[in-house]
Amino acid sequence: MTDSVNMVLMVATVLFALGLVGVLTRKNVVFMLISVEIMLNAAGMAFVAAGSKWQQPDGQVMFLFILAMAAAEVSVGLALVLQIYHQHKTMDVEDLKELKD
Amino acid sequence: MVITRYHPVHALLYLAVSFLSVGMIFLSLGAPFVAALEIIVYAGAIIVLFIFVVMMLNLGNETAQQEKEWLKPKVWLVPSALVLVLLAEMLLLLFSGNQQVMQVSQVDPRKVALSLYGEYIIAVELIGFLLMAGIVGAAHIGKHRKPSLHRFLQNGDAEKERASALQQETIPNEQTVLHD
Amino acid sequence: MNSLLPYIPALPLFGFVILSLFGRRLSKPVTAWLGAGTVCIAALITITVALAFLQTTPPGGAYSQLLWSWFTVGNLSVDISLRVDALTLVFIFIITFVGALIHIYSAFFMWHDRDMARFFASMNLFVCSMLLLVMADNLVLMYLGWEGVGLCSYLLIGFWYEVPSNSRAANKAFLITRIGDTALLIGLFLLFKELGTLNMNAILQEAPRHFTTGGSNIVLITVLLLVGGMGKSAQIPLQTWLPDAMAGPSPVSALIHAATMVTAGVYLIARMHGLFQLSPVTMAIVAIVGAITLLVAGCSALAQTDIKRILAYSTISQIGYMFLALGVGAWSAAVFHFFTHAFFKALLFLAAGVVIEALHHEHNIFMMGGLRKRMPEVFITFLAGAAALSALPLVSAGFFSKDAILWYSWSSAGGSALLWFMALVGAFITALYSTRLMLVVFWGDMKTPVHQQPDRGMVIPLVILAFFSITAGFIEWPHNMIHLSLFSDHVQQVLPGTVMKENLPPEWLFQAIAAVVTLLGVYLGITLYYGKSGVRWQQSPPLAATREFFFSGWKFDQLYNFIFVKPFLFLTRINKSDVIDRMYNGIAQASLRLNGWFSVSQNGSLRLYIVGVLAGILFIITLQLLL
Amino acid sequence: MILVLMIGVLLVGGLSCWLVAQRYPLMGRWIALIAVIIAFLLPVGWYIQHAPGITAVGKNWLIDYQVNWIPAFGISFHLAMDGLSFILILLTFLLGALSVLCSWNEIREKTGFYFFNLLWTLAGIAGVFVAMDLFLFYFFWEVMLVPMYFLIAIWGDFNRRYAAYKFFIFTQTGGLLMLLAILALYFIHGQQSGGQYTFDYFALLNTTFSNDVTARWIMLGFLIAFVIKLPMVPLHNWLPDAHSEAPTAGSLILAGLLLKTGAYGIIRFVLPLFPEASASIAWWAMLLGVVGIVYGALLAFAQTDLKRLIAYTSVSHMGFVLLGVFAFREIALQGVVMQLLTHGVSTGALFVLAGMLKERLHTRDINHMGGLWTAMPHMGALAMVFVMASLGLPFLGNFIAEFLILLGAFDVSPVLAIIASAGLVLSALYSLRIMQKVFQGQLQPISEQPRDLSVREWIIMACLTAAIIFLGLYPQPVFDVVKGALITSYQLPVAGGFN
Repeated sequence: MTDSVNMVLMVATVLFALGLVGVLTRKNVVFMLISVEIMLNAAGMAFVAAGSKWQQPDGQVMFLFILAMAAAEVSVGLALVLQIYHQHKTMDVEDLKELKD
Repeated sequence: MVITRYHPVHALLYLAVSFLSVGMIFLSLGAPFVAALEIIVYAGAIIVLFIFVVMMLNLGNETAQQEKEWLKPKVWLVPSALVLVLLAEMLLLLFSGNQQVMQVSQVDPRKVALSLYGEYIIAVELIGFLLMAGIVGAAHIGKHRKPSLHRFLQNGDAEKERASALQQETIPNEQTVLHD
Repeated sequence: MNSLLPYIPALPLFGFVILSLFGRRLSKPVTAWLGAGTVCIAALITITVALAFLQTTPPGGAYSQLLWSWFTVGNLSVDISLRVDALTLVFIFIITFVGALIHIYSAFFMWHDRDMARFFASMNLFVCSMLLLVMADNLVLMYLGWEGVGLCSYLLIGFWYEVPSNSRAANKAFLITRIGDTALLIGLFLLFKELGTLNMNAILQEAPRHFTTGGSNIVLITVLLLVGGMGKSAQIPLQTWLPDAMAGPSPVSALIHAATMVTAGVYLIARMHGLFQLSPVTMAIVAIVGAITLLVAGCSALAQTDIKRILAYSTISQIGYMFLALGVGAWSAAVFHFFTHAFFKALLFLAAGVVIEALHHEHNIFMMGGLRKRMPEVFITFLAGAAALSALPLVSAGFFSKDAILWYSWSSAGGSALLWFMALVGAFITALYSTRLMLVVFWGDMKTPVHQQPDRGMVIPLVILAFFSITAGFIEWPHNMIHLSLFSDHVQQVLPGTVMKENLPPEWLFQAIAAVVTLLGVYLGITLYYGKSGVRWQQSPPLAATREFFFSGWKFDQLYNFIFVKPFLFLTRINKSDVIDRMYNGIAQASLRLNGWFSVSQNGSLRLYIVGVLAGILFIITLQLLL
Repeated sequence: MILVLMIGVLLVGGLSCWLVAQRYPLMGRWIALIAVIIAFLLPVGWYIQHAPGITAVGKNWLIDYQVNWIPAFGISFHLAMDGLSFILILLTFLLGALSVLCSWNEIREKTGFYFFNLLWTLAGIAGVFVAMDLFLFYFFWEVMLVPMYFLIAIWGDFNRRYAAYKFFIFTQTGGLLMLLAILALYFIHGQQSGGQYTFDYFALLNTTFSNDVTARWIMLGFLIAFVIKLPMVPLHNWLPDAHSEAPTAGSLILAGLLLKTGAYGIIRFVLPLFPEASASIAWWAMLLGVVGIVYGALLAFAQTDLKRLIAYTSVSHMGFVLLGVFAFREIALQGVVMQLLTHGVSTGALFVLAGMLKERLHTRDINHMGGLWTAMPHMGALAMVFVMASLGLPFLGNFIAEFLILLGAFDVSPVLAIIASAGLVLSALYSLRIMQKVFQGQLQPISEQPRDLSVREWIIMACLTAAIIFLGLYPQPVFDVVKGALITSYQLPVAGGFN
């Protein structure tokens, strides 16, 4: 268990990067949400690792917060996905450029 | 694997696997409480939520087909390269620090709970609000409003409907003409 | 007596205020009584003051009355205060007396005009301004009158504003005099800077102590004052407004030419004689300007066909004589010529007004003719006026004053043979065009029928003026004849005497030459214009070209049009929409374009945003790594 | 206290106009009129009571009222009035009352909101004239700006949006520069006095600058804000658009009052706060003033839009103000104050006349007018009075103003004064053009004959005419009242050494 913190951090980094790739490359909103989940997970992992490194509970507290936030985010996000699908019959973000005037 | 699947259900299954392994890592870091939460909330609740949605929207092979079209190298190459650079930089940062060996020790739930309701009490309350708002918001947004569309789209739709109605009217006419 | 002074300008002012406020509600007789009456009463008061003045000269040589302090700022203190000394007395007498006659005449002349109230309001204001001009005891108050006169001339020249050319003429008059006024104003600034006061008496007392004779400052000041005077008195090169000013009704022309506006320049120079004496250069300029003007205007008068334009050019020419006299230092002669000129020029304009009215507003003298029999009163009075204008020896007032000027233009210290010769030629030309005018209008065949005879009320002022045109000269005889010098004695309480040269030829020689030249001019006029001969004479080509040149007033209008008006109009037209505005519009457009560029990035593509965020993170981390 | 009441009446009046007009649209104007008249009577009544004390020597500040506002930042609610403020306040309420009168029938929609904006603008202007705390000053500066923007943007003419934006952007730019300068001054003074941070005018007067460059930059911050308002060429471009597009009352307030705040600011703040710095740029400022005189006159002559023409004459007349202020002579400064008053009255009157013409003929193009004297002799005569005032005829106030300014400036720089005098000839050119094009000539064939003045319009014009003639014939009271207030503005720079 010598280098495990660093190893964990490395894994978290990789996981974050993968999530980012997912967000960037996928067009489907559902897949993007999934990727965001992965990124949040990676962040949480980094927190826990750091917390364990300094033997503080704060890391885990932060993870709890992230967890709660992720739950809220997913619920709202998915509700939005539902509505979008009902209204536009598509999941493609490129078709949803309503912000553009 | 999660991000490369075309089929949403497959992706979700891989996501579950990912969550489980993250949970294992937590356990190995000496955070059993968090590991448990990870598995319960993420692998349990959130995945289920996703699956519900996928089912409700009936995303199946059709979507997979669509995804396959979208996921061309042209599309993902540039972002992936960027992310790769980012990854490299982050790893560089990670390893540029001093590599001292740390003893991983257990942080038990009691400590977490004490800190949670001690110094972070305000944050907890805020998170409570957030969750509350999330629930209400999701319930509100998720309500199945039928035709309340954006006004721009409404017009477009109305026109489309009118047009299709016209078509439907004209076609029988033609047919009758042909019949005659 | 002092307490009577304010009433002289206040009465016409009162008339103006009442007429301009209630003019439309008043009936015509009331309007006429109010308009003419106020000026008549002012004239009576003036005569009272004048008699008192002549009996016992007031202490200090002047009546003065402080009305109120106008403003006191810093070291500048200006009062509204009136002062009447011997010089002013001559002017206010002419202004009110001739002004009153003109007003009486106008009451009948303008009877049928629907804007009679406006007419009388402007006339009263005119008289009031002119009175303020000459009665002011400081230059700022004088400037007030000075500008007021300009305003009234504008109002009256453009009285029949419906005709565009009339309002153009009014604008021209105002603008050209305004140029002179501005020069005058700058002169005042310079005076104030040098002397620290604008009170006339103080200036005249201070000036010799402060300035050295011929110093550059005093030359500059006097030249500026002179330009102011040239503007109002229509001297070259600012003379072009006066012939066009004939657009107003005839009484207005009479008022402008005889009693008021154009003599303002003469008054200014005579009043500021102390300054001019310190600057011989300016005196010479005054004399030369006067001499050139009298010749140029006289030649132009020869060629005109409009009866009023002939008279207008003759006015310019006569004022030229006054300037000449001022320039050679013959102060009292100049004022005396103003005195006589006022009578006969007012007479001529009023008579011309009658003629024009009688002939259905016909202005062209060649369309008149034969009026001698049909309008005898007008003929006789006009004859008296023309005689005075051409200075027929001994029988006319013009002779005495013009003769004095001719004599001084040679004999005074500032005079010279050239000036005398120019003045002599001018006298010849004057006689010539006066004769031409008389013969063409009153002799020959009648070309336009007379459609109405003048009112009694219009003839009476004519007769009075004719009487004075003949007799006004008798109060001042040349030295070598009866040696009666009532006028110059009076005026020389204020004005210095003329400095003479030594070893002069006898004075009678000059008088004889002047008389002969004048008679020659009359004779030539008779030979040329009596009967049909004049018409033939005018047809020859070289003369026709000259005539055309004279007719257009030596092309001054065209010249100014080319030098000033056209470039100015061009300049304003190209810059109508303000160049500087372009600059700001440029800024606005640049920001719009920038907005365009940036708004491309805001296209709602979520993934593009994320890439942006990513790029930002990358940038920051790279920076950190590198540093 | 009377100052607070005065501004308060306007603010409350404005609000109640808005509220009442929701229910009774015609009540708004009565409330507005009454509010302005009360505000007008307050200082007048005060003056009558205290008139003997004012001429007493050495008492420059007639009223002084101060309460703490935000003590933590050294901000106080400090109103004070001296002769200069008093005169300008009187002008403000006179023109304010007239502006209410001339929008009596012109404004037909949203009357409540209109009068609300009008009164708040007036309150802002009055506040600017009496605020002696720089923060408060800035506050009022903005208060007068925003309602004015609405006045132009909502009730303006065809091109109103453009004009309103332009007006707002220009003046706001200046305002922000001023804010920066105020803050800079605040901090410099605070450091000098050892932590006594304050926005109070009288305290800031004691600020000394160790560094000339700093002083000059701060001074420029103030100056630019003020000369944009004034306006000075080449920062004048908002003015023709704003003036010509605004409703009549808006033009009246813009020309008569808003421009005066710029001049007031220069006299009150720039000169006393930065005597050396402003003396060092005096020549350039005078030059720009002269350029403004000539340039404005040239442009005015070229215009065919009547209101635009009058607007450019404002540019020309305000050039005189700049020239006079930076001449640093008592005569010139007195002339400037006079010019502020008379320009407010005469140009305001011309705008009112233009508004009346537009109401009757539905055009502002002078090529479509002509011969109106026949139809409207009274209006023609009044127009003549004010056109003559605008070209500086003696009898009328403008002459005295311009005469004194030029006289003062001549002492400093004869060349500039002479060029400025040429502006008098140019002013005759454009002024007479108004008369010639609008009132003289043949009456255009119009279907209905335009009416002459109504009683309401007579009241407006009679007030203005009386004011301008009074100022022309007996200006001494103004000079006496203002005299004490100006001493600080022209005495310091002389010590500072102006060449």
